[in-house]
This record gives sequence, C-alpha cells and structure tokens, in this order.
Amino acid sequence: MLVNGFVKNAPPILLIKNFLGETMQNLSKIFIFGLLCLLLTTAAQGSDLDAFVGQKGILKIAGGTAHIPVMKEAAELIMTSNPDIRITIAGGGTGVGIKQVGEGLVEIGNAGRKATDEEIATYKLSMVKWAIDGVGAVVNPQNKVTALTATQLQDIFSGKIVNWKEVGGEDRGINIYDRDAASGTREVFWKKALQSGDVTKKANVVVSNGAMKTAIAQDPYGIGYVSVGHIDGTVTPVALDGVVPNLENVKSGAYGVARGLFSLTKGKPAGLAKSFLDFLLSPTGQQIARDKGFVAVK
Amino acid sequence: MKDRTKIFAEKVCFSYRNKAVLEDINLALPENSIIAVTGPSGTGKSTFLSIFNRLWEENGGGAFKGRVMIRFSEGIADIYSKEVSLARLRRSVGMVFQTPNPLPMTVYKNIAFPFILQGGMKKSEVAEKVETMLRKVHLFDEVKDRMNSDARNLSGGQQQRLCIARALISDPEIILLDEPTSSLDDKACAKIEELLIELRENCTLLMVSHYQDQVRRVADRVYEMADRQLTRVS
Amino acid sequence: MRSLIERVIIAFSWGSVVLLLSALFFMLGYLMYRGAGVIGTELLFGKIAPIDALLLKRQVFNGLFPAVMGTFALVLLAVGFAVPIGLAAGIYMAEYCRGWSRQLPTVLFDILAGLPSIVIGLAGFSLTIILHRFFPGRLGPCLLISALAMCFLILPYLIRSTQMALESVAPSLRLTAPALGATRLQNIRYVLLPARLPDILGGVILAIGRAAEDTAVIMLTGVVASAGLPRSLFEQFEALPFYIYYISSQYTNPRELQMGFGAAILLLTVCAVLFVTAFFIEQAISWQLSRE
Amino acid sequence: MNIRPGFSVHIFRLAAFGCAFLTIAVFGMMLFLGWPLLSSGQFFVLLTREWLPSQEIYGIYPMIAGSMTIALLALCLSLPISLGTAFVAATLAPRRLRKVVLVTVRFMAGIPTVIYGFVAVFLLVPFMREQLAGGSGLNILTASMVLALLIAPTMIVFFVNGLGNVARSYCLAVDALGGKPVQKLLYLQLPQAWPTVLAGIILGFGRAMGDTLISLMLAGNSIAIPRGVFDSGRTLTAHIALVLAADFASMEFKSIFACGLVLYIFSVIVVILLRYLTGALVRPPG
Repeated sequence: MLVNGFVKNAPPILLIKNFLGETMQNLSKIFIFGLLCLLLTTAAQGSDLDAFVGQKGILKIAGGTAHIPVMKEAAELIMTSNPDIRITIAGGGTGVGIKQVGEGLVEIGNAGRKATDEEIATYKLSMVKWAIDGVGAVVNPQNKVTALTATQLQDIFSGKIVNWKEVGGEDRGINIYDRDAASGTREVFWKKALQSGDVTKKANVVVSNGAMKTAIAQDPYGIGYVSVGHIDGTVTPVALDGVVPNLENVKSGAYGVARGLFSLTKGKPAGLAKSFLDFLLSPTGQQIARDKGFVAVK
Repeated sequence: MKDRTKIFAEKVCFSYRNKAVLEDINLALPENSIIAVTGPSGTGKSTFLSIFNRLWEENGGGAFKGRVMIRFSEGIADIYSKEVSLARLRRSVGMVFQTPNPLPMTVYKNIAFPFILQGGMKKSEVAEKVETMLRKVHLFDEVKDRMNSDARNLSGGQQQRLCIARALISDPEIILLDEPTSSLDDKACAKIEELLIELRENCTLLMVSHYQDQVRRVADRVYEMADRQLTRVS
Repeated sequence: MRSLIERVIIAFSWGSVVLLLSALFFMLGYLMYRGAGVIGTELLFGKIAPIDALLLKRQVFNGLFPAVMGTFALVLLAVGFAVPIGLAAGIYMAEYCRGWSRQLPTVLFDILAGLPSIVIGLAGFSLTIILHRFFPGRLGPCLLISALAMCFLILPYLIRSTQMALESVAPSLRLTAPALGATRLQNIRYVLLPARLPDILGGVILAIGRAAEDTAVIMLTGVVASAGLPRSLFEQFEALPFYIYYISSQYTNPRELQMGFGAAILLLTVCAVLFVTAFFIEQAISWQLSRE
Repeated sequence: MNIRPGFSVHIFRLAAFGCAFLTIAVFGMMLFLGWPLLSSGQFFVLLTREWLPSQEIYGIYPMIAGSMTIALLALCLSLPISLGTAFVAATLAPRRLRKVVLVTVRFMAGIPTVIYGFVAVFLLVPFMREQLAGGSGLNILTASMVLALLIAPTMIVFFVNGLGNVARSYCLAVDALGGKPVQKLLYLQLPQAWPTVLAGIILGFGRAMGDTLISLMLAGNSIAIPRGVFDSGRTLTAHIALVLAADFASMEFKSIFACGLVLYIFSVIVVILLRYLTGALVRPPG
C-alpha cells in the first residue's frame, strides 16, 4: 500500500523557530513569518541547498517508513527553496522500496535493512547509508512496565505471556501489534530482539512506523515496536535487558537492535536523486536526521 | 380523380410475438377520402394503422408479411422495399395518436420539429410554414401569444390540433389517425371532426375509431375489424 | 396472542428507527464536536495566505488544499471519462440492444456494479503492472490510473441510470418523433434524452458522490499522503478520503488529528451537498411525472 | 445531426460491449497475474491453508474465514434493525414521517465509508477496549457493528421498495376491512415481498463482504483464524490492501490475486442469486 509521509508543521530548523518566537507575535502576519523563515534558512544553509539551484522536475521516493520523517523534512526544505522541484514520498515498507526502485517506478527506494546481494545484483542497485537507527519495543505511557528481559519480550510476542501482570503490570491482557512481512523494521526487530522466534498470529497488524506509534499511543495495554527515531512523548520505550532504546544507547552501541537506514538508486545516483542523497549526507541533512532521533553517520 | 386508388394492400399478415394479429388482408383505398376502421378494442386496429408507416418496427418483435403499395405524387412505391427511406415515408404518411402527444418543448418548436429533423431550412420559411399550419388547424388565434410556452400547458383539444398541425407540416399525402378524439370532450371533438373533413381535400385519411356516430358523420368508407380480418361495412 | 405479537413488532420497529437515527446523530454530533474548531481557511491552506495558494504561488504543506484539489481532479477526470462512455452504453442498452445479446451485457454490468471497490482497485493496479511489464518505463500508480479505475467503478451506475431513464419514457412520447420521420438517433437526441435529462443527471451526481468518497480504489492505484497539488496525470496525488484514513491510523500530534476531523467534516459536507442536489432533482422529476 | 446514424450506433455498441468486456478483463487480469498459483494447482490449496509467510505458506483461509465471520455478524446485527426501520418507513409511520425516515436513511447511504471508520476509531474502539471486550478494541465485533450501520441503509431502501411494491388494490382491500397498518404489514406485505427481502439480505451481505476500509481500520488485521467475536481478524479485502506493498515477484504478492479472484467469484454468485430472486434488474449496491 502506498502509505506516505505526511508533511509536518515544524519549520526546518528548530533553533530558528525558537529565535523567531517573539518576532512572530509582533508581526502576527503568519505568511511574513513564513517568508522570513525561508530567507533565513536559505541564508543559513545556502551551501547545502545550492546543489538544487536551477534543477527542476519530480523525484519519487518510496519504501521504508522509518525514513519518512527525515525525508519529509528534507523535501519540504528543498521544495520551499526551489518551487520547480517536486518530491513525493510514499511508504510501503522496505520490500516495496527495493522492488520499486529496481523496477524503475521510483527514483529513490528506502530500505531499513541492507539490500541482499541478490537484490543488488538483479537490479544493479547502489546503496547509500545515511543514518543509524534502533528499533525499540514501545508501550503506552500509562503502562507501568518499562523494562523487559529479552526472554520476556520473546514470550510476549510469541504469545506465551498474555497478561501484563506476569511481567509486573496491571491485570490486563497484552495486545500485540506487529508489522507486515515487507517491513524492514520488523525484520530487524524479529532477528535481533526476538531472535527469529515465533510471533503470535493473533497480533494486530499495522502498516507503518507511524501507524504503530499511533496504535500504541491509543492502546493502554498494547505493545509494539518502532524505529527509535519515532519515539516521542506519546509512547514509552521499553528497556531491553536494562538498556533503553534511545539515541545515545544506539550511538554508543549499547543497544544492539539497530540497523542502518539506506537509500537506494538504480545504478549510480544521478540528477535530482544524486542531489537529494548528497543533501542527506550534507551537514544540514545530517542535522535533520539527528533532530528526528537518528544517529548521523558523519 | 376521387376514385383513384391511393393505398393498395395485398395479403397482409402481421403477427406479434408469434401471435397472429392480422391475417390475409387485401385492400384498395381511394384517394382524398376518409376511411374508418371500427371494431372492439384489442383487435389490432392500431397495429393495422402502423403497417402503413412501418411504425410497428419501432416496437420490435413484430413480423410482417405481404405487400403495401402507395401511390405518392412522385409515383407508386412498395413501402416495404429496401429503397424506401423510412424518414421520407413517415413524413409522407403522417400519424396522429389516441392521446395528444406534444413533445416536451414549446408550441413553436413542436410544430417546427419535423424541420428540425430534416434540417436545411431557413428560419423565416419555417416560421411562415408554422403559422400557415396553425391557421389550417384553427389554432393560431388561440396560441399566438403562447408560442414559446410549453406545449403541454395547452388544453387537450388544442394539443391534439397541435399534433395534427405537426403531422401536416411536412405535407403528407396520407394521415393515419388512431382514435384522435377519444380523449377529448364533445366540443373539442367537433372541432377536430370539422378539421378532418377539410383535410380530405388534399389528403387520404385512414382513421381508427369506435364511435359509431363519429364514423357515420365523417367517413366515406367504413371497415370493421374482427377475427384478424377486415370487412367492409359501407 | 396475535395482538401481542403485533404490539411487539411495532415497538421493536420504532426501537430500530430510534437506534439507527441516534447512531447517525451521535456520529455526526461527535464529528462536529471534535472538528468544528478547525473549520476555517487555515484548515485548507495551513499558514500560507489563501490567495497565494490559490494562485499556486506557494505550496501548501500543512493544509488540506492539495487533498481537496486532488479529489477534485480525480472526480473531474473519472466522471469526465465515465459520463460519455456510460451514456453511450446506456443508450445502446436501452435503445439498440435487443434479444439474446441483451442478456450478457446486462449480467456483466450487474456483476461490475457488485464488485468490491478493492477489486476494481486491484484491477487498476494489475493494469499498471502489466503495462509496466510490456512497456518498461516510468509508469507507476498515478492520477491517470486512479481516474481510470474510478471511472470503471462508477460506470455501472451511469449505464444503469441512463438505461432506466430511457426505458421509462412513456410509449406515446417514444413513438412521436419516429412517426414524424425521425431516425432513431434523432429520437434519442431530440426527444428521449431531453425528456429524461433530470434522471440521468441524478445518476451523474450519485456517481460523483461515489467517486469522491471511495478510498479502496485509489489506495491501490496512486494516492499518497503527501504529493502537493496534482499537476500531471502521471504523478501521484492526494485525496480527502485517503487523508482521513491515513490520519486515523497514523496521526503524530493533536493538530494532525484535528485536521483529520476537519477533513472528515469537509468530505461529509461535499457528500451532503451532492445528496441534497440529487434529492431536489428527484423531487423535480416526480413532480414532472405527476404532470404527465 | 450530421453524423451518419450507422456510425453513432457503432460508438454506442463499442461503449456497451467495451464495458462488458472490461468486466471480464478484470477477471482475466487477475487470472493472468495470479496464474502461477492456479497452474500449479496451488489455488485450491491456498483456500484451505493458513498464512505463515515465515514458513512460505501463503494460504488465505484465515482471510476467507475473517470475511465471512465479519460479514455474517454484520448482517445479523443489521438485519433486525433494517427490517424494523423498513417497517416504519414503509407502513407503520404516518405518511410524512415515513418520508422523513426514508430520506434520512438515504442520506446515511451517502455518507462516505471512511467517515464511519474514522469516527469508530475514536469512539467505538476505546469503548470496546475499556468497557466491553477488553483487548485492543480492534476486533471482529467492532468492525461488524460499524459494517452493520453501513449496510443498513442499502437494505432498508431495498426492503421499503419491496414492501411498497405490493399491489395497491390489495392494500386498499385490507384497509377497507379495517386492518391496522401492522396487520397489513404482517399478513399482506411481508408474505408478498419476501423474495425482495431475501434479495435485500443478499445485497447487504455482498456489500459487507466487499467493504475494505471498515475491516482494515477496525478489525485488527491479525492473521489468526477467528475463534470468537472479540478476536482480531483480517478480511480478504483488507488483506489485499495490506499485502499489496509486498515484493511484486513473491508468492505472497500473488496471493492477493487469489483473494481478488475469490471476491470476484463471490460477487458473481451474489448477482446470480439476486437476478434469480428478483427476476429482473437489480439496483446496484451502494
């Protein structure tokens, strides 16, 4: 399914927003704020966005849903500075990203795992890794259970533990949320956190990292897993064997359920796709990745 | 001239959905006369009429056998032969129905409708012709201020005269009338009857009616239909 | 005993009505309660001045404008494709198709009308794959494919309404023009279609409503949650119903959720307006019929 | 019109038979893309197997069971309410009120499906979770309840037409004998209209089976075979939407065409039943 990114409210750089907070009240005219913001951001990162000057056309991105927040932010920044460029971002999961870029349906396919040698050979893909991401189990903030052992986690997902009280929580059934098989996030979590163990068939299935987070935020007795970059106040990360899945622990390597975030192109990246990938690796791009909760690679 | 044969039918059979409606009908009808067909309802009188302008073909499902020849001013034609253009046939053989059937448009457009179908006529010519026809059916004075209002707002008698005018506008030589007065009151009925007698000057009128006194008043020749056959009464 | 059963049936029936209507009003009321606050230009255009957005000077990033325009483009295209085809097919079925050959298309149109919309969407998606297989290029799910699939979804409604409209013309009116020498085509053009235009229009409006609300078809054929304004037939697009679905499963903050409610109210309003229009056209028809 | 009449007829015919052909082509396309499954004889195996991608088993039996359970449950919930409302809208209420009820019901039919689903996510799901069913609140009952609401208008309109089509002279006869409306309904209209009622039920069931969004949003989408109404379940339609994202070349992906074929065949059966029951054209669902 072509689930997509959704453009968020936040202006490009949080610092600039805070700085302009007072000014905005005084001006009260919102669109002037927008213009100012635009001017300032272009001035601030002129160098990184310069690559797009004079370019135009459409860039289609699809695949891994963990990537979406960064992709959206970058896209909004690029499109604001250069209205001739249009970037569409679709989800679908890692499997879709690899397949669609391979078939030439999109210019950039996102993958939450390394593409296999076979995939690379079949489609002559080239791969760029621009961030490192952890995948952490999450529960609703109301849930008292915030730490589990690996065995407990495996037992919960395989259906052996069915009640929160068995792991120190309320006397309520555990609602498990899972992703579909095309998900890269699922693959990493399944391999590294669940040790490729069974996942109960009774699990509810959601379509993206975003949907997982929303589902857990709504369900006080749910447990699921999302990209560390998606963890915010609406869900509580569950420490695995005492290690909390967060940016620091992923960065230091203490939290092991981690993977690279990749973007793939068919053949060597060229044109807009190349500029876009370069932008992701530029200081601005890497800053966006950090802001969204990922570990930058540069 | 009056005794010249206008319509000539030979061994006409008609069946609808494998049920015989008409069987072996032979006729020779004279020019410039009013010929009436009477008989109980449901005996196929309307179907009989529709033989002469081939309108039954629009309903589908009928089977016609036999031959119908008509002596048009341009010559004699077998109306079921392949060369005959349906559109021309139906303009030369006009038809008026049991219930007045004005089209859902203005009075003027209703009468000019055959010209809309034909195309290629000047507006002024059409207007002139429409007025002539309306006068001919004595409707002009009644509707001259309502030319652009919906024809369905006229009274029943006016509507029926309008339909006659519409049939007349393409100068037909034969007019088929399917109980033209049955839905009208006596006064309207009388007007129509007068009109029919006037029309006889230029046309041959073939009329279905089950009002005996009406038939007696207007018809030159009367047939009765029973058991799928026509018999001449007078 | 009998009268007891009768009384139970009456009570139960009225109970059902109350239950159904209260469910409806509860639903609508909740929607209004949650979403009424966001109705305004900001819902549509975000922080961009409406005039700039309308003149395409600036792209709207956090308003419903692109989704509204996407739905608009989709409906326009789908109905634009479907109306001529549906009209022609309906005319053929009502006026020309006779006898045995009538059965097969009629059954097929019934089947088409009964197909789940996801199957139509899957067909559209299959078409993309097949096209892609035979013409390797850049053709993926896009606005055009969505519009074609949607066109296919609403076609049976148009065919049916046209066919029924033409077949309901009174026999006396049907024969009038042929008796004056009209060809069958002229009869359709000058008499039958104008006489039944309101019915056909009613069918078109229902089809518009269907095209505006269906989500399953476009979900498989090219709708995405962020694409900006629709600019080309070969690009992906946004649409209101999909946006609502998307928000319900993956909103990230209260503001987005609010916009979801706003979008739901907007879509509901569009459908209500279409419903009211269709209703009035229908009233006009029944008034006209009573005159005939 | 200056176009030759023959020409336009060809266009009309092309449109009609083109649409008819496309209906078959939809089936053909799914057959073509799902062919590897069919030719290997796996199609029928798939219908009875479970969905275990990790073991490379792509059976769609749980989805068929899910679709049937949800649709049947929705029908059971909806039928009494629809019949009751139809009684009121056809006979029991005074004339003016009848019209109001009917118009409201038809308005309900015009409300987008996604809106029913959207409201249910925020209203019914938390209620289910906290008060009724426990668990996540995303379960078969939730989906069925909303589907019941969704298919009710279709069925009501159908029932009202059927009940109203009973010959007026009979109704007048009952009225003249001093029959109460409810008696007219029970002893005349209902026995006369039962084929239409049955047709309406089939139509409602068809709609419930064909709906995607409600089950996708509310049923939980688990791949287990449903054992109870509080279980999470997945329908054929939702399965198509969920798995469409998979790799084009995989067997997993091809299984969605099996789902499509099953749904197609199901619709054909519904149409045939409806035609048999009503003996004529049937209004399209929706």
